[in-house]
Amino acid sequence: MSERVAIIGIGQTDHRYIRSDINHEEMINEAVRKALEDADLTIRDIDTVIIDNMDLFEGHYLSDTMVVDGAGMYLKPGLKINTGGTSGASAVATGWHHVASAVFDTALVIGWQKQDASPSIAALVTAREPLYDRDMAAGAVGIFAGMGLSYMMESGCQEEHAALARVIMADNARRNPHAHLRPDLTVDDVLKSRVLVWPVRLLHMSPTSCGACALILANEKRAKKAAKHPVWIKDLETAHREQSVFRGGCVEPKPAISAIEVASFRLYKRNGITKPARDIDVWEFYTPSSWALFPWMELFSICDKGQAWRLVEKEAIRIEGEIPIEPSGGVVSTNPIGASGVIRVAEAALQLRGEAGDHQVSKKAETAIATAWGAASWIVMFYLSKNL
Amino acid sequence: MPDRKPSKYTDMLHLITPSKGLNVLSLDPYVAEGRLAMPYRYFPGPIATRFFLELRDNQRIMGIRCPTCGIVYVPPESTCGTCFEKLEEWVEVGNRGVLQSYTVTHYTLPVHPDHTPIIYGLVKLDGADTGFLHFLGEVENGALRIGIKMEAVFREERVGNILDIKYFRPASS
Amino acid sequence: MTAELLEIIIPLDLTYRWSAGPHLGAFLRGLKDGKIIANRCPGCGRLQLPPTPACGRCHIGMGEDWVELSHQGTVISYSFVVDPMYDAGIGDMRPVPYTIASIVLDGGPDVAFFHKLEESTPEKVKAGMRVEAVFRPPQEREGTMQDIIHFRTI
Amino acid sequence: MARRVGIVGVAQTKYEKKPGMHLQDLSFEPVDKILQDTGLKFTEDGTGIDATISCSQDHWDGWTISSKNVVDGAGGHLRPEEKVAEDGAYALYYAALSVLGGHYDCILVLAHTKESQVDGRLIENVGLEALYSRMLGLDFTSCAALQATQYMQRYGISPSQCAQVVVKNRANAMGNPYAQAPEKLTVDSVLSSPMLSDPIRLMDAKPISDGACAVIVAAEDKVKKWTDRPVWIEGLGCCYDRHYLGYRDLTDPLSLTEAAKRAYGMAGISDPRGDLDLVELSEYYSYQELLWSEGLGLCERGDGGRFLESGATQISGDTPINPSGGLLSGVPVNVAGLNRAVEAVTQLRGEAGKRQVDGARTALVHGTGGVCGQMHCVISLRRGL
Repeated sequence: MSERVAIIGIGQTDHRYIRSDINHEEMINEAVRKALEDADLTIRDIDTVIIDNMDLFEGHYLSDTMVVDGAGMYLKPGLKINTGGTSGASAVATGWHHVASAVFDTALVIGWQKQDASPSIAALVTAREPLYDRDMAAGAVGIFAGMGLSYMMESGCQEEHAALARVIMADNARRNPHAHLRPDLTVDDVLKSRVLVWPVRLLHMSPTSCGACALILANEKRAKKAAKHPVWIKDLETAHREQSVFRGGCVEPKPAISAIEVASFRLYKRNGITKPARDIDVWEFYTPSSWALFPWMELFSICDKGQAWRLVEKEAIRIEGEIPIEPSGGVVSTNPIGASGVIRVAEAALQLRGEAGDHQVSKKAETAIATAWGAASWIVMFYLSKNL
Repeated sequence: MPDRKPSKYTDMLHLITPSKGLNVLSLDPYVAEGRLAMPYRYFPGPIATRFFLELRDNQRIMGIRCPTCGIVYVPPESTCGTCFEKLEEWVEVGNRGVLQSYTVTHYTLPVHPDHTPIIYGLVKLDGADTGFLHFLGEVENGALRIGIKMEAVFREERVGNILDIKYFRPASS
Repeated sequence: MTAELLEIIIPLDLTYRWSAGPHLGAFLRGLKDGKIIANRCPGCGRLQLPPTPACGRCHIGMGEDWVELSHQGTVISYSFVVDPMYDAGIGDMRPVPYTIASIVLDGGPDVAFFHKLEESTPEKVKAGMRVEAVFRPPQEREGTMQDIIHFRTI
Repeated sequence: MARRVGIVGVAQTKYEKKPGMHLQDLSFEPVDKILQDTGLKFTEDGTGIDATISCSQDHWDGWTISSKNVVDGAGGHLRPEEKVAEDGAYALYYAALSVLGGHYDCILVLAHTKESQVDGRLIENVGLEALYSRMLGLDFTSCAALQATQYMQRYGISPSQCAQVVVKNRANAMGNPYAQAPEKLTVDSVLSSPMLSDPIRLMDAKPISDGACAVIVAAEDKVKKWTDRPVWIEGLGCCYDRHYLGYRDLTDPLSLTEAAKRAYGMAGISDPRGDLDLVELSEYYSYQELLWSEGLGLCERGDGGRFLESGATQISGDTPINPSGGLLSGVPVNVAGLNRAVEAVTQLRGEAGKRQVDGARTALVHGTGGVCGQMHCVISLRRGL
């Protein structure tokens, strides 16, 4: 059995549209210092550093090498991970393996993106085949339009329910000082927001943000001496998807089983999670659009097919609800892409520590699922627990 | 100085020449020429901003000292890599220093400035503990040797970036 | 002195010689001849469009079992590209608006083709509509996706 | 370590310019070969490969999420795949740690790069920090030239000693069917090649190359089940130095020494030159083979030139370096570090043909990344009994 791994330090910046006051190394340093403070450790207590970001948004080749001083990596082992939208979560997984291997007692995981450096859509579109669809494709809106369209047709969900989901995310974000977009929204505001591709409106899509998030992982021995209550990463699962069917519109005509179902089935089975809505207290999904929330609630087996919008209508997913989802406000409120995967794990861990402050869920939170989504439906997920 | 608003990427597009798109070079094997051209804008942050403003306005080269290990970094950085200390103690260093290394580059790249020859050097300025990477200029053949004295030459029009220094030349004794 | 806002602006401009390889190359040469070609996996029999070297499910080489698909198909998803956007491939703003769609071509049920639609008034674009590829005249074709102008409603 | 991790199989492409291959063709070739060689499949029940770790770079591929060119052929469909955005040795380093961590028992590691499709010098320019270095137009060669100037002048290393590295490695490559540029050279022919950036000449630098390679690592019990010539990963170490050239002593490969110390500590190597039967290191420029030899503790600081001239590093010497022909014979960036491992395993399995180091039982694999060798990864291997 591998070493058990816990989160003992959490630090993130206030994620904003633009950070003209600092450079990216200073932004990373801000998150790292906060994580060290949180864990009451110094950089010398860190054995290895795992860092991730998506290169072409800031245009730095080997961007990890440029932030060694600010990230505290000098003369330390470490490496950089980049798996697209799931990069942050893949970096946490990499940190987990490093500590689980018993070669390292502690690992610092840093996710960051500074999207004030370039036009983000133009960088995102370079994820497409240059000889096929790169010069026509335009970002991910089409995926979520397809998702929303088919979900409404199959489940009877109406536009108002997705608007309500967005309002709930805004309400949560306003209670999270780190969140980027924190508007005071009503369902009507969302329904009046400009249509990008029906049923997806501007407010349904995530912002481009600048932000960094750092986690400190430790093995059982170190975690038990930690300043704060350790949050255990009990299990993790990754499932990517073949790319060939996701040319262009990222829509698969005969959708085979989704990566979410495959990854969650495996993880649930290994951990005896038979009724996710009961066994998991809080969820931090990575939903770049509020339209993705419904299909994913069902694919993660929180509820049966066609029931997700009803749970949202009953507002069960609120911070005070019985199935709180994305109490941090989620990716639709905050999306520094390289950091978003780490932020999901960080926010879930804050909930299990009971330290989420104003956006702490009301129910007793002992277990959590944090996920990341990227490329075309790649998924990385973690099962976190307050108890060993 | 009024605090200028950050530019939008559309303000930078004049720096990139537009092109048609894919250009098929051969059909079998199929090869087509394509492009990846992005306008990137970086905010220097407080430390580098102060350094650049001193170059621009006072033709002065500033370093920053780490309170723990005492190292004076030129150019300055925000965090001492060795001690992970936040750096705040500014030190003025001279415009002259000792040549630590040099090389003449014999090929040109679109990212090179338009002057030739392209000579790079590392100069440890008097009062600094680190090497300063820049161009060397006004160099006769064979004049460069590690250890000789160099001095900074500033551009007339300075805009607040590393190129406000034109190059380092062998110091007139 | 109030800290003046400085910016370091350094555009990146890389030119790539993209090789299509035998499979994508056959597809692009096919477009020049007015054909839309997929390849069939010897393992699971699925079609891949555009053709790829390897099958994601069988983890084997796809080979060159070419299948020519119809120029007609059914739209399953679409997007209206309206907002101005910069295009790193041309170093300029991309001409907008235009409409893009995922289209299941008759005879190619496994994967959606991707191209522009001629129709762009939202009311007239919906999932399930039938469309047909409009190719450029042969002498104007170069062997790129732009050999197809767009798909028109039929 | 409670658990041991070993290598089940390796595969590589020929290294050359490949205008006829798409990135997907390139990355799938070694995967197809290694699956056939080992007979292993991508499985979920622990009877085959559990996960994939790829290595490539968005800038070199010209793709955001460059592993999208890898996923399909390499078992990424509904399965775990992650991309290490570093030199290929780091992908092997991370895969070995993952197996030791116990979450996976068997991982496919692969790396691909097509250097011939883009002017890599412009990528290297954005591999330098943007505030103080990038606008000077430097690339990795002009920076390496600053390192070479300082190193060679401080320790009296001559250009001909560097040229002898090229002569040695390009000759070794004549025994390596995968090498791009095997050739019988003379010191004079190297010294007369055009100057790129003093003192680095064209032939002192790695040629532009395309290629890919793959390695399968697994936990001890499965290695023993799946191969009768196991190679064990015994030492792992890597390390970052600082980035800005002026903040470092470019003549002291400090981060290489630290990385090697960690790997040697894990593997119980106290006398590298005595304990290691061969070294496959990443020399992007000829002077770097001398500097890295010092960093790896194979000779004293400053003795790299004399160590080379002593003949010890020839295939017939007591510490052969780069019997494969090394990077100077043409291996693309990123693939470089993993190719070192592929060659080392080929040696330890006695399958290196004309370039075989007789009776090799232990080997060192070295990868490096960043400007002037800012970060290094060292892995020590031992042939199973």
